[in-house]
Amino acid sequence: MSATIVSLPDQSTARIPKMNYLSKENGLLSWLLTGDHKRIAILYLISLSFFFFIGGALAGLIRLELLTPQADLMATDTYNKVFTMHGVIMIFFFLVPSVPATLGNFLIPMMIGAKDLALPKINLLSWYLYVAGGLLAIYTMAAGGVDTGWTFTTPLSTHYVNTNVLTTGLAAFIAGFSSIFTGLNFIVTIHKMRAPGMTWFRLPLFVWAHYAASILMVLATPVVAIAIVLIALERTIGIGVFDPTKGGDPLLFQHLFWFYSHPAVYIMILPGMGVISEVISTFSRKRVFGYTAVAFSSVAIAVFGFFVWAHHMFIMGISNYAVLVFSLLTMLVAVPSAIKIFNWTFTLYKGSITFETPMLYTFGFMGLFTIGGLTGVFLGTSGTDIHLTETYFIVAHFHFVMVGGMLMAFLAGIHFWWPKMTGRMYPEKISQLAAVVTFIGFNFTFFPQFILGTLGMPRRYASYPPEFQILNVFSTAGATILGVGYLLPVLYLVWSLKYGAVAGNNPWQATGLEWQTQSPPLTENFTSTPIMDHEAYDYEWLERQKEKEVASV
Amino acid sequence: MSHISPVLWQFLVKWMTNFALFPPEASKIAPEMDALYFFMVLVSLIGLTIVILLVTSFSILYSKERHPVAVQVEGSTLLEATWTIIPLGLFLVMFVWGALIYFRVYTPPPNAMNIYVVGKQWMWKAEHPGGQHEINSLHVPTGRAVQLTIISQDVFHSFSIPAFRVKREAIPGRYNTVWFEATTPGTYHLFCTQYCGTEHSHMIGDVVVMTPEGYKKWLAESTSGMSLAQNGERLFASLSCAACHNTRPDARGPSLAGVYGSKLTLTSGQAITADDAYLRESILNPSQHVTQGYAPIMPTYQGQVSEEGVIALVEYIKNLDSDYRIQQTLNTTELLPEGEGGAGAGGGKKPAAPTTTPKGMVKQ
Amino acid sequence: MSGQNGHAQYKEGGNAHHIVSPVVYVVILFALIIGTAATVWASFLELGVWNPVIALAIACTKAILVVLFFMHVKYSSKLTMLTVAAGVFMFLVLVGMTLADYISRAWGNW
Amino acid sequence: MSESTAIAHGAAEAAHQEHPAYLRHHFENVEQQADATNFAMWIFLLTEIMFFGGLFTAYLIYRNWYYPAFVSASHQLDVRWGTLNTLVLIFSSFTMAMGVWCAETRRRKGLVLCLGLTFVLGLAFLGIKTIEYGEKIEKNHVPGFHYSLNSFLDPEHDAAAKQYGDKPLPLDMARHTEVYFSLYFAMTGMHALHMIIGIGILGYMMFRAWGGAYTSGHVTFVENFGLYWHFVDIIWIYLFALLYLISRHP
Repeated sequence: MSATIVSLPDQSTARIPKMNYLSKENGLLSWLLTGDHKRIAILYLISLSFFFFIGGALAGLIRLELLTPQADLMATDTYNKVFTMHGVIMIFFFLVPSVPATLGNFLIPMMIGAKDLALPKINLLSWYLYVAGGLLAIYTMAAGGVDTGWTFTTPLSTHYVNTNVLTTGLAAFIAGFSSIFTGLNFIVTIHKMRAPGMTWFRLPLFVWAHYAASILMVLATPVVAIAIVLIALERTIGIGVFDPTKGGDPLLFQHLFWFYSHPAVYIMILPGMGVISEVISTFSRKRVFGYTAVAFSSVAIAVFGFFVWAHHMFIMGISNYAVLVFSLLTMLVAVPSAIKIFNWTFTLYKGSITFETPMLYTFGFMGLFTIGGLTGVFLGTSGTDIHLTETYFIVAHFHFVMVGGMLMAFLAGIHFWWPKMTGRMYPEKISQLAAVVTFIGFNFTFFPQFILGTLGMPRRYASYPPEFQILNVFSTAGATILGVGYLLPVLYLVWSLKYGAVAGNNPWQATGLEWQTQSPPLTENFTSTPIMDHEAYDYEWLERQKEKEVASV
Repeated sequence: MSHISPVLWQFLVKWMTNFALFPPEASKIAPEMDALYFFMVLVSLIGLTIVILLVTSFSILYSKERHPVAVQVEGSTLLEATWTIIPLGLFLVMFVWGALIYFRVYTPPPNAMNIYVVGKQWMWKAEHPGGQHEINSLHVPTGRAVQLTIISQDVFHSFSIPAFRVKREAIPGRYNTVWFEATTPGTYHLFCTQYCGTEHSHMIGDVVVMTPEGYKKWLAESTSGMSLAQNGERLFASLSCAACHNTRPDARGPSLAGVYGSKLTLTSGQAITADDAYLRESILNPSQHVTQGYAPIMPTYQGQVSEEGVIALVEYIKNLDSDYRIQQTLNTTELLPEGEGGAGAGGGKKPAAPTTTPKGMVKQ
Repeated sequence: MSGQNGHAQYKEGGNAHHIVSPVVYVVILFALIIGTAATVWASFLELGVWNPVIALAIACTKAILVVLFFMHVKYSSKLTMLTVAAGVFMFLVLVGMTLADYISRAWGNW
Repeated sequence: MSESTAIAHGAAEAAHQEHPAYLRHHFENVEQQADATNFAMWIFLLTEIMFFGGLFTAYLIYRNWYYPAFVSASHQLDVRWGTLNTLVLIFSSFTMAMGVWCAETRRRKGLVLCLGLTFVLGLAFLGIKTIEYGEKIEKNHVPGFHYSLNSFLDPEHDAAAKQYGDKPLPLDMARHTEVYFSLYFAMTGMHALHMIIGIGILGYMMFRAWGGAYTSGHVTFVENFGLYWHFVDIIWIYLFALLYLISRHP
């Protein structure tokens, strides 16, 4: 065994600590009424996975339908409902809460050395809101679905469809409040609950990223909430705020909607970026290159993220001068993402790199996010946006950032902290295979869509001209590979709960406070309040620590 | 090749003969937009290559086997400044370049020939000034700037012609414009790209680009016998617009001759150019657009004229360069043949759009 | 943002909670009543463009009084003040940038 | 577990015994708990600002577009009810602030009295609002299918409009009064919803305060609720200025 990576504990003697947050109490009620951030994170993880696979199944249906140019697998109406529910479930019930609600919930208090989030009851409430919203979304599907697209474009959603817009809107509204409460909790916790010695610039970058995302959640989500309320009022009693026949302006809805929904993509991606920072530092055994730049770039993305929403409306007939301003600001928000990518790359420089599964996912993230980010510039540039917007180029760009970026980061994080959450290791070889399969499947699925978009294939089409078929077949074929890539982790992670090797406190020899306690942790996280006396990612401190330990034994 | 399944083989043949990787460039703006597009593709490829090269080489050079002990590096302001400033510079170049193209696409030249497009669930209706009326297709000549004035009758639609690289949202309640100059004759896709309900994916059609001669021939063949302006004139008469908008000394409304394109001062003191959007607005929301010196007495025609009707009226007013025609209408209002000019005359809520030719009746 | 750590703030313990005297509340109450009267009175005057300006100015003054005294912001930490400022700022971004689109639509010829 | 990172935090441990019952386990001390919950309340108010922000944005745009309609429509609101309601809310804010003071200075009966007054004033506000809504329903000024333009097309026969000497609006402008009333109901409705929630919590607090829950040093709940109540008051201050007082001169 090498100098830096300590061996796993000897399997014959290794034990999961008897006292931990999982074993403290038993029974369903002890979970459903818990205030423990770690248990709530597990609840989230289970419910999120459920919604992810529903959304994924819908995505599979979409790809199957698009295998042929005709609308032959399902009627156009069904197809519209399928892609709407895919969007609603994936965005409001998977992407927005994914990393923050699971990993963030689990890790933020541990990383800053606190016993829990500042408001444990609010934390539990936000899980209940999430579940209530999710069940409402499922009910909507059972009750006949909704076909407005996840963007609820008025006046389509207010006057021209007879489907369950109200329940879907309510589901998104409730999920929105779940996300507001999560963000609120994180901000308060990060401000008020840090352990002694944990200054702002000793915080792990994961925490910085969540702080930035939380600001977005708290300030942007309410605007979409009120937009949904107005839609509901327009559908029920017929008020006229967005209705052009009554003198309202449907573009106003677009403004209010995108004021949330553009920052929402940063809500989705920023926590993922936090995961990448942790993983890449740990597996190159090196401090993140330019810690301050990466921390501030998170905040910069959050701040600039508020000023760019109208780039979703370039072709809708907003003022040309507004287009200039919003396009320019969009260019500015692209820069911090570039900074992050290069800083992560240079974190590898002179490191001592190992290639465990989380690292493979991270490499996948960097490649796919670079493509996703750069194609975002195509769309932020007002001229090319005219041609590329509302086509499969948008679909591909969004999925590169969200699935290629966010989901890769989510999986990287789940694997990375799995030993901490469960006390057991996932099987390394098969998980590496899953990472590679996911990467290949992903590129097969979504890269052809860039070409389709350039060709002009509009999104949300159940049928399409025959010359687009070959690329769609590629895409569908890739989606099956991708599906396998996502199913594998579920199987082996569940398997590892019982049969995985016992992980020990710090299997990766990482520096974060969360690794300096037992796995799975105690309900109070630490036996006594930790004191932070070193910088984040200080591997030399960790070495000294280990020497001391050896000496004391 | 015989061991390949014949079905698969058939598919391959079909695909290979029917396969596209890049859309045709059929308008003047298309090569310009593609230049920017390929510039961005190039920059992206270079950026991606740099990242991939760095990640791969670092992974090889500094793998644990080769480099067992990491060297802690804090960061480098110089390097970080480099990768802040270079991307920023490149992005700004793209921004300026893109904005130039954007302004070109959405600023029609003054001499452009105007075609009106009305989107409705789920079809595109195009109205040529000559009265030619198309559904889900658009015939345009090469070598001539064509301006589209687009409006929707119900929900958001989006008028997209990938081969021309232009696209514009059709929005209820207001005109949007876009223009292009077709260069290559042929038939190209016309899509609705904004999701608009059940039959969204069937709201597609063809853009037929013809040589100027061919276009002339097509115009002559598909005329409905009445130009758009003539339809407008009929509507103008049946709605009794001329009762106020005439040149009599005691006229209660301003004369509309030559009003199009002129600068008007409104009662609010605001100066405005009378363009299509203004004409439309002043028919539907007249009280907000009263010309200085006149009383706000004009009734609204919202709910009485269809979008096509408004288009016909706008086109009629646009072509009024003298009062002669108004005088004519004034005299012939009573003489209109039964049934033809009946639109709106009876105060009916939904007049049969007088512009609808038999061809237009095919759908809906 | 404060560089000091979370716990250090509480070590002193003494950092006594400021209790605002009822006299201040009464004064503010009267100021608010006067403000209400003034704004109603002003709305009956013919002031043209100044009508909304005065109405909003009085409303803002009243709101500031409530925030500073009833909501104790005057006696609160910098963090609270920053939070209030952030709220106002983001509100202005939402209103301002949306209105900027609407206002500049009238420029140019479409 | 690496021992040295987790040195027993002596001070905190020692203080543990003297902690009051309302201190939740994950906080180090009462100060931290109060501070954290107070900050959380402020962050929540941020979201509330943005929530109403969407409505204010819509209001500003349409007011600029349809100014005459907004003026005439606002004349349909009774400025006396509006002023009275403003005063009611300001008083309720005052009693709430006094309630917080009573809690801080540990006056149990004073606190219950103040909360009770706030409760009653809140109900009075809603009562007046109901009367106003009733008037709108009677005159068919609720947007939707039954919306009536009579007051704006024929102000001579409308008492409220006549009072301000309104001239008949042209039909197209008169139709846009519906936008005003859409915003009126959306904004005051959302505000009233906040009031109802607040009154519910007030009832709960009165019950607890009677048992002395907030007068033994644990005032955060009352304080934080006070913030919420004052915020709702501030929203009304703006709604009053924007909806009732657009222009009242005849």
